[in-house]
This record gives sequence, structure tokens and C-alpha cells, in this order.
Amino acid sequence: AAVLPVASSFTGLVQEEVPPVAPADPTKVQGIPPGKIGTRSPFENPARKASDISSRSPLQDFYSTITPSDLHFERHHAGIPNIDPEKYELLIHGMVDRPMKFSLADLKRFPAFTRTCFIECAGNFRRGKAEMTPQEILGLTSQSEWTGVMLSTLLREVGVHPKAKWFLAEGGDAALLTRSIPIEKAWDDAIIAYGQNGEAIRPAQGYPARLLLPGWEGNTNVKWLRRIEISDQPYFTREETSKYTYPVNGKIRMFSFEMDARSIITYPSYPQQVQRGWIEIRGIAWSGRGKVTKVEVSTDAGKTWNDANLQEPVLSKAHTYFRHLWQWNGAETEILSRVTDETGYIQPTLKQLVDARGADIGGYHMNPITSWIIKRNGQVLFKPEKYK
Amino acid sequence: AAVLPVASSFTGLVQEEVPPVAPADPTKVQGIPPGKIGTRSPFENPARKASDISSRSPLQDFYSTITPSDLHFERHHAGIPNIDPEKYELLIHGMVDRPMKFSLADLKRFPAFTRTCFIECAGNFRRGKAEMTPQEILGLTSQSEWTGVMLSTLLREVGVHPKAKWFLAEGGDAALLTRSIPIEKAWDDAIIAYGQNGEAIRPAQGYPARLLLPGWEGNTNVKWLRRIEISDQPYFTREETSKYTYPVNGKIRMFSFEMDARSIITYPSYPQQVQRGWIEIRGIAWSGRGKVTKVEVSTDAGKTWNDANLQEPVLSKAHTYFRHLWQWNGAETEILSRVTDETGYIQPTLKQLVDARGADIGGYHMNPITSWIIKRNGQVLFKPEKYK
Amino acid sequence: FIPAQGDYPKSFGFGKTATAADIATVDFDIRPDGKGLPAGEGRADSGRVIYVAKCAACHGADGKEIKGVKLPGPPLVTSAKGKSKTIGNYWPYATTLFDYVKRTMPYNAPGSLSNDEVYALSAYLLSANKFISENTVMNARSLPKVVMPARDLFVRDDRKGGNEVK
Amino acid sequence: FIPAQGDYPKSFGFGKTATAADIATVDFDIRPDGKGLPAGEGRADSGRVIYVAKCAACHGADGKEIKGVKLPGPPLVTSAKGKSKTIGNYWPYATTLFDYVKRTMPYNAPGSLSNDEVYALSAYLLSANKFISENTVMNARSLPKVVMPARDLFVRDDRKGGNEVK
Ligand code: HEC
Ligand code: HEC
Ligand SMILES: [Ca+2]
Ligand SMILES: [Ca+2]
Ligand SMILES: [Ca+2]
Ligand SMILES: [Ca+2]
Ligand SMILES: [Ca+2]
Ligand SMILES: [Ca+2]
Ligand SMILES: [Co+2]
Ligand SMILES: [Co+2]
Repeated sequence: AAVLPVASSFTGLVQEEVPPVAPADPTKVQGIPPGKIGTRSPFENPARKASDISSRSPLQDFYSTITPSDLHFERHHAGIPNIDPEKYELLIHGMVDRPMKFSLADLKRFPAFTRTCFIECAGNFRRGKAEMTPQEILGLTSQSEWTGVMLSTLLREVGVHPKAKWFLAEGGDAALLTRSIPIEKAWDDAIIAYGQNGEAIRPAQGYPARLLLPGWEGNTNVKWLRRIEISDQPYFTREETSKYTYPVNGKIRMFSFEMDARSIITYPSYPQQVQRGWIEIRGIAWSGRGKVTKVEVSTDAGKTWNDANLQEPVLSKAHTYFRHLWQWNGAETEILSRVTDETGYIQPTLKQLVDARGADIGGYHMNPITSWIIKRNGQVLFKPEKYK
Repeated sequence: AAVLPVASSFTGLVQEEVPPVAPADPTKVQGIPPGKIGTRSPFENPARKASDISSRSPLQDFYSTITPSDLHFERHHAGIPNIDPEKYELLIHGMVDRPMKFSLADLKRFPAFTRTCFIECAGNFRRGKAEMTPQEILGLTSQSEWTGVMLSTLLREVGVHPKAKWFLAEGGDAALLTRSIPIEKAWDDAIIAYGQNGEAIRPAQGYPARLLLPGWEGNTNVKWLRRIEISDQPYFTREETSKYTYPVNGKIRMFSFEMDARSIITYPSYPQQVQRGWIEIRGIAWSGRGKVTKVEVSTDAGKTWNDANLQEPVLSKAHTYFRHLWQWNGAETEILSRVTDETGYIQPTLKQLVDARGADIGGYHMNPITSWIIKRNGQVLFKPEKYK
Repeated sequence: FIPAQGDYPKSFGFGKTATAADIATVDFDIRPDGKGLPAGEGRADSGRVIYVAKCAACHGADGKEIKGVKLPGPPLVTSAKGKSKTIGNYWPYATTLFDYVKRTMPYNAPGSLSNDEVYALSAYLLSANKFISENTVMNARSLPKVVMPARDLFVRDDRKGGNEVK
Repeated sequence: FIPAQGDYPKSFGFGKTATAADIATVDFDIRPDGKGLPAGEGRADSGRVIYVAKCAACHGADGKEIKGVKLPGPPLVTSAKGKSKTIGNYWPYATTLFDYVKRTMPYNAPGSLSNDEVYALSAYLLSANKFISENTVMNARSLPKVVMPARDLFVRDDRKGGNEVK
């Protein structure tokens, strides 16, 4: 018999990749060895839904509130630039004592700060037919654990003139996207983020560094940030005039920064099929103004409401998972959710929004309560309400 | 001139993949379009360090406390099994009123619960030379946002005999790994987890479902869980006798479940190079017994200690990021961290551990304070202490 | 939650002073008051030539919405029948046009236009939208003065927070 | 943090009753008191034959540590010179040997051994470690009775928590 070490067949250090067909009895064969980078189960294929300018997160596939980085929603105006981190620089100038430029390594040397919060495109909300998934209706929002340096830390370094009121943030993509931001946000909670969910920010989310304005409309969170100019007035860039503005009673409202509180039930939802009996209704709620304080769920088309359980920890300006236990008796009904945030704001109905803003409403900052119809056969359908 | 729509060259829906060489000026060329699944920057290549039985998380590369799922540490006893979720079943039997089996779909129908906590292999801690990274020293720990059903919810369903004291958890890999667990943990906070960082648990972490025992040694968090047997006594399986036991003053200690509090500075660390001036010392601290209440950092080889800032929210049994601002004057010194948890436990020195457990100490549950030496040229080296 | 910065030094000393040249390379934003507008000028006639060569493929021969046709780029000129939001009916400032075209257009060759070309294109698009005459020269002085009717429609968000639906 | 289960129904009604057959397929763990040991038996001589054929390639010809040689599997038999933790010097219960070998070995064909083979291998390894004689038959009655000297060394963790280093 062999006494010398034999070449073992299970010591390969290849990258793990689970084959798409499972063996009849996985307890009878050795599995693949550890590797440098893990992969998903071949039986799980979550994916964003992509157009040529955006992609939507599969909200219905998520069990909690961290969005896996490769499933974070996208909205690009000139695709994803390929930026060499060694060449990257952030310039801060304008109404400052000393204009400065910071390399990525410089940014990382400053005191760092981590915060979990959502980003949501101000144009998030699609409707129109019954066969729509949460991803299709509201997939332009995602959540990450972001790390970076507080913008205020950098502003202390350059010295800001007392008369400064705004700053311009400019991206380093081929759209050179620009937005004007009130300077208060810089002193409050703006972050120059270089970390996402523990690792370096992904290219699609602004590698190597982006502006993060917790709770504010997605477009203002300028990705691939290359420049900040301190100013005493806004610039009225194309993104804050031609875009990200919306009709309100015959006028056009601009500079709506905070994302209004909203919620959506992600389970059950189209195209899921449910069975009579106990159902845990699940979903996410969030507010750009602070913490979610309450999510109510109705299982009778809004006649009565029940407080859902909020998954702790409830964080400010963060997707908050809610759950509500319900016994379905098999009759057709309508389920819906409504969030209240810490400012007392209650998510409105579509009718309330139309009444307040006029019939011409639309485009951006639409956060109505959304309902799902449950058919007697267990089919779940989106309820697209009419308003025009 | 053309008036009809031209085929635009930027509407491909291919999976995004940023090429490894950046263009000279990324603002002058369109980037790649949105896609179904995102990728990392080609300039970032975090990787686990793998042997044929385990792989270590690159702790020094993390900016915060969520471990990207594909970088979660691994320790397998027969590789990663390939399990078809449609065929998966969890059996609960033994001292119960009604033995039951649950499909994956069944598990997901029960009320769900999400919790962010660390998992750490009880054998985590390597030493021996100065040229060691945090990954090499302590990379057998990672943190995820886990979702699943509380084991207690399932136990209510099967009905547990009053005399039950332990349960056996068995994995569905080729090692059919088994551990005996005191039943109190089931009633306390044990979870049958099927979600990890928002999505389905990864194969390397136990797909489609694993046992999660927050704060307890990694090996007890049985992956690919297929069976739970309720019992009045432990089974003394190989993993709880031949392994995961350790010498203490001439005896062999077994059933050490809770992971003792520990901390490590991940920046600066080997092989990083630092410069004179302000340095934010960063690291992670955790305890299997509850919350981290304090992390102290010493920059003078343990003579004096400073309270580090703890990144909020501080969660129970969770990696907690700490940061401490320090001005390095360029003299050779030694930096180290020490954690205190909510039970009042203070991370011991290696000498304290040896004094308490004897010179034969080692193998498992070693959580000494670890130090880094900073050389005058800015080189950072691990300080491996002698004890045998 | 936000870190206290009380124990920070006056300066960390990371980063470098940016020179005037560093700034000039990337600072070409334009404000409504004209700040940032470069030297140079252009008129609608030369603008039309550039438009046909470099823009029409995506925005259409005359920049107007064509019913039932989805062009790669949005319409830029308001048409009687079209419902789209265009420069003509929705843009409050002419300076934004220079700024945006200069930094992003043409989409397939962003940043490739000279200042004269952008002035000319601005003149062409503003005259096509009937805000200026065919002959008005656009330059750093004239462009900020162009009056855009949509401007009066724009109001700043004045919601005060709390439980208001507005 | 942990959800209150007060509002849960007595039963959710998800899942199925497991039959005796369902359980029998997967329930073959063994306790120190012998619970779970199957019918069958084996002796060291036949165990040695199986060992040489199916185990020696990884654990060595006689299962002992060989200085300077790293075999794919750990040593199983205590040698005078070796420092490894083996069945001979570190295992508290003989039942664990049956349980572990039955469920996981040989590493390259886990779960392939018959109960008789596992009894025989247990007998061989226990006798090689000098706990039983070459002729002792191992079966459901005799195996739990084997006295393993390491057993007295094992103590349960008795730390009480708080700031103790122990
Ligand atoms: C290859 C296609 C393409 C070409 C060529 C092109 N554009 Fe565009 N244009 C676009 C697209 C696509 C957008 C929308 C971009 C976005 O929303 O991010 C756009 C947007 C615009 C807008 C903003 C419209 C609005 O109401 O917000 C203006 C102004 C514009 N282009 C002007 C021009 C000019 C001037 C040229 C020629 C110098 C040009 N474009 C060439 C594709 C093109
Ligand atoms: C292809 C290699 C290989 C073969 C063949 C093999 N083993 Fe193993 N054996 C291993 C490895 C590797 C381990 C360690 C597994 C682990 O720690 O998860 C092991 C562990 C063991 C252990 C536990 C040792 C301890 O102290 O914890 C026993 C007992 C054992 N084997 C018995 C056997 C028997 C009996 C056979 C033959 C029927 C056998 N092995 C065949 C590779 C092998
Ligand atoms: Ca797949
Ligand atoms: Ca409730
Ligand atoms: Ca790469
Ligand atoms: Ca401090
Ligand atoms: Ca400027
Ligand atoms: Ca059993
Ligand atoms: Co947007
Ligand atoms: Co382990």
C-alpha cells in the first residue's frame, strides 16, 4: 500500500464555480474547493432590468435592505466611464481660500465615515398595466453601506468664503454631469464616497469616488465626481432645469432635493402566486427626510390599516424592511402599504397628489401609495390607477 | 441629412465589463451601457486567500463591516456541495411531538427576520512572522446581513418535548458535518438563514439554507443544513471532540461556543507604508457575547490608551468598525487595539491567556491583543509574540 | 451619527494646492449671469450647417418631434403639434444650452466642439425656437440676455416639510 | 431585536409530517451511549484489510505520524514519537469513530462503507491504538463500552462570562 503522500485530487485553488446541474446525492461527492472569489448558486439568477440608459434593481428578489453591489440600480447619462484610480483627482475651487486637488489616496487618508442609506432616482415610478413587478414599478432605488470622507472635512481644508451658498458638483463621465447643491447639505451630511458595501465603489456607482447626498434625489449624487465649485448662486444646469423639474399647478417646480417618503410591498407581488392561509406581507419603506417611524399595511383596499413590524435597526434615510402577518381567507382583495416618516409626513394616495399638484402631474417625485390586487386563484396583480 | 432614426451604437444590453485599460480622457468617450449584473473596477482585485480547506477574507481591503458575499471567508470539510433548491428539505425530528420536513419554499413562508452579525472560525488566529497581513492573521471572519426564519418558530411548529436539552445540526455536504447545540440557543436567537446581504445565501455559505448561531463559533453554524434532531444529551461528534477543543491547564476544554471579544487594527497594517503626520487608525472589533462597548487604541506599545470612535449603528454580535485619529511623529512605535464588550469582558494579552490556560495553549479560541510595529521608514510589521 | 469634527486639526495637510492652470482645464461651466462664457461667437446660419452635419442624425433634420418616430436624441425645437419638452418650451436659460452642448454633445463625440461652434449652434437652436432673429450674433455678452419664456414658469420647491402633500 | 412571536398562530401549517422512512434515510448519528448504532459487526483483522485498501493512501500504511511527511489525511494511530492529536491520545468516545467514518470516509467516496466495514475499521483502529485486543468483536453492544483514556481529560467550558480570562 502507498505510504508516501499521494497527489490529492481536492487541492485545486481554482476559482469556485458550482456547475448548473446538481448531483443526485450531494452528500456522496466532494464539492468544489474554496477559492479567491465566490459565485452565486447556478439556481439563483437575480438580474437588473436594463435599458440603454438605466437598469432596475430586482426589489422582489431581496430578503433585506442591502442591495448586492452588482444589482444596484443604474442611471447613466453617457455610460460607465473607465477611470484609472491613479490618475483620478478631485478639484475643489471657487469661493475658497485655497483651491485644492485631492488624489484618491488623499481622500482615503482623511477621517472616514460609513453610512447605510438608499439612493433613488427622482424619476422612480412606472405604471400603466397590471402585469408589472416591483422591479418594473420602482426598481430605480437601491441601498448600500457607503464609506468615504465627509465633504465638510474637505471644505474645512480649503476654507469656504462666508458668502458661499451653493456648490456645483461635476462628474468625470462623458456627460460631465453637473448639479447645483445648496451648501448647507455639504455642512450637514454630504459624503465623498469611495467605499460601497465594504469594498471599493463599483464603476457603475461612481468609481473611484462619488458624491453622496443622503436622502436626496439620485441625480444629485454625482458619480465619478471630479470637481466641486463653491458659488453664491446655482448654475441652472440642464439636469436641474430641462430634467428633474415637474409641473405643479401650471408652474414648473425645480430644486426638489429630498425624496418624499414611500413604500412598496414586494411580497406578495406580480407575478407571484399565493395560497390561502398565513402570508407574511413584506416590503420596503424609506424617506429622504429621516427615519421611517411607521408602516401601515391594509389588506382590505385601504378600509383598515395595521402597523407592520419594522426590521431593526431602523436607520435614517434608509430602506427599512417591514413585515406584516396576515391570514388570507381566499377572497379577492387589495393589499397596500403606507409609510410615515419622522417629520410626520404620510405617504399620499395618487388622488392626493393629483389634487395637490394638478392633473398635469408626473415625471419626477411621484410617491403614491401602490396597491396589489389578489385574485381568488392567488394571482397577484399591480393596480395601476388612472389619473389623467 | 439623415432624418430617420439611426442605429445607435450605445444601446447594447450586454453585461457590463469595464476593460482593464482606461482611456486617456474618459470624459471624451461614451462608457459601457447599463447591464444585468455589474462588475468590479478592473483596477480593484480583492481576493480571498485560499487553501484547500479554507479561504480568508481580505480584512485590510474592507472600508466597513459588510463583507461582500463573494469575499466571505470559507471553511469547508468536503468542499461546496451543489444543492438543487427544489430538492432541498430540512428535517426536524427526535424529541418532538410531530417530526416534520420543510421545503425551501416552506421556510420562506414563515415570518422572516434579518440580522447583521459576524461569523468567525474558532481556529481564527495565525501568527509566526512579521510579514503577515490582517487577512493572514485573522481572515477567518466575515460579516453579512442574514435573513431567515427563527429556529424557535420552527420548533413551535414541531412541538419540543420539555426534557429536550440539546439538538444535533447536520449539514448536507459530503462531510455530513454534525454539531450538538444546547437547546437554549434555539429558543434564544438561532436562525435558519436563506438570505445573505439581500440575496439568496451563496453556495460557499450554505445554500440554500444554513444554521446561524449569532456569536457562536463558526463550525456550529452548520451550512447546507439538512437535519435537526432534538435530544436530551450531546452527541460528542468528531467536530466537538477531535476538533474545536483545546488544552487548558492539562485538560481539554470542549463546548466553548461563544466567540470571545477581539479586535484588530486593519489600517495601518503590513504591508502598508505610512507617512509622518495625521493617520486615522482603523480596524474592526467584535464579541460573540453582545455589543462592543469600547475599543481602546494605544500608539505607544500599550503604555497609554485612547478611546476610538465606534461607527454607528453598533450591533450585537457584529463586527464594529473603529477609528482613531493619531499624529505620528516619525519615531518607531507599536500600535495596538483592545476591545471591551457589554459583559465587561476586556480582550486579553497573549500573556494573560498563557497565564490562564497554560503554556500548552493554542488551536482554538485564541483572541489576544495583536500589535503592529511601525518602523521609522513607515514600514508596518506584525509583532508576533513568543509564548512557547 | 455624523462624526464630530471637534478633535480635527486645523489642517490635515493632505492634498495639493490647485494652480490656475489645473482649474482652467476643467472649469468651463456657465452661469445664467454669463459667468464662465468664453471668447468667441457664432450665428444661426453657420450653426445650421454644423447642426446638419453633427446633430441632425440624432435630433432630426429640423430638431422637431416627429410623430411615431423615436430618434436617438430628444427634440430640441418646439413644434406646433409636438408635446415634448424642448428648449423652446421648457428651458429657462439660454446659458444652459451653451454649457450643456459644450460639455456633452455631440453624444458620440462629447467635448469635441470649439467655442465658436457652440455659439453658432446656440444661435441656430435659439433662432429655430424663435427666441432670437436669424442674424443675432451669440457671444459672451448677448447669450445671457436672451429671454426664455419658460423662465417665468420655474418656481423653487417651497414645501416646508411635515405632513403636507403639495 | 428578536421578533416577538406573541401574535403567531399555534401553527402556520407550512411543512409536512416526516414519516419514519423519511427519518431513517438520514438519521444515522451515534451517541456515546450507543443509541443509533446499527446491526452488524467486525474485527481488527478484516478491518486491517479494508484499511490498507481504502484508507492507507491518505492516512499512511499504519496510520501513524511520519516525521517530515504530510499525508492527505491526519494520523489516526498514536506513535511514540509523534505529537499529533490522534484517536489514540485525543478521542474521548469510540462511538464517535463509527459515526464519523460512516458519514465521511473514505474522503474520496464518503458514505460508501457498509456497517460491517465500519465496525471492522473501528475494531482495527481501536486495536492499533491499543484500546482493545486484536480479537475483540465490535458491534452495537461492545463499541460503546470501549474505554478511551482521553475521556478523563475532557472538561466542559465552565467560564461564567464577564471580565474573566480563563
Ligand atoms: C449620437 C446621437 C446624438 C448626436 C449626434 C447629438 N445628440 Fe444631442 N442628445 C442625444 C441624446 C441621447 C440626448 C439625451 C442625453 C441625456 O438625457 O442624458 C441628447 C440631448 C441633447 C440636448 C438636451 C435636450 C433636452 O431637452 O434636455 C441638447 C440641447 C442636444 N442634445 C444638442 C445636440 C447638439 C447641438 C448636437 C450636435 C452638435 C447633438 N445634440 C448631437 C444624442 C445625440
Ligand atoms: C482521499 C483521502 C482520504 C482517504 C482515502 C481516507 N481519508 Fe480519512 N481523512 C482524510 C482527510 C482529508 C481527513 C480530515 C477531514 C477534515 O478534517 O474535515 C480525514 C479524517 C479522518 C478521520 C478523523 C481524524 C481526526 O483525528 O479527526 C478519521 C477517523 C478517518 N479519516 C478515517 C478514515 C478511514 C477509516 C478511511 C478509510 C475507510 C479513510 N479515513 C480514508 C482523508 C482521507
Ligand atoms: Ca446562473
Ligand atoms: Ca403586526
Ligand atoms: Ca480585475
Ligand atoms: Ca478619538
Ligand atoms: Ca466655474
Ligand atoms: Ca439520531
Ligand atoms: Co435619475
Ligand atoms: Co472552523
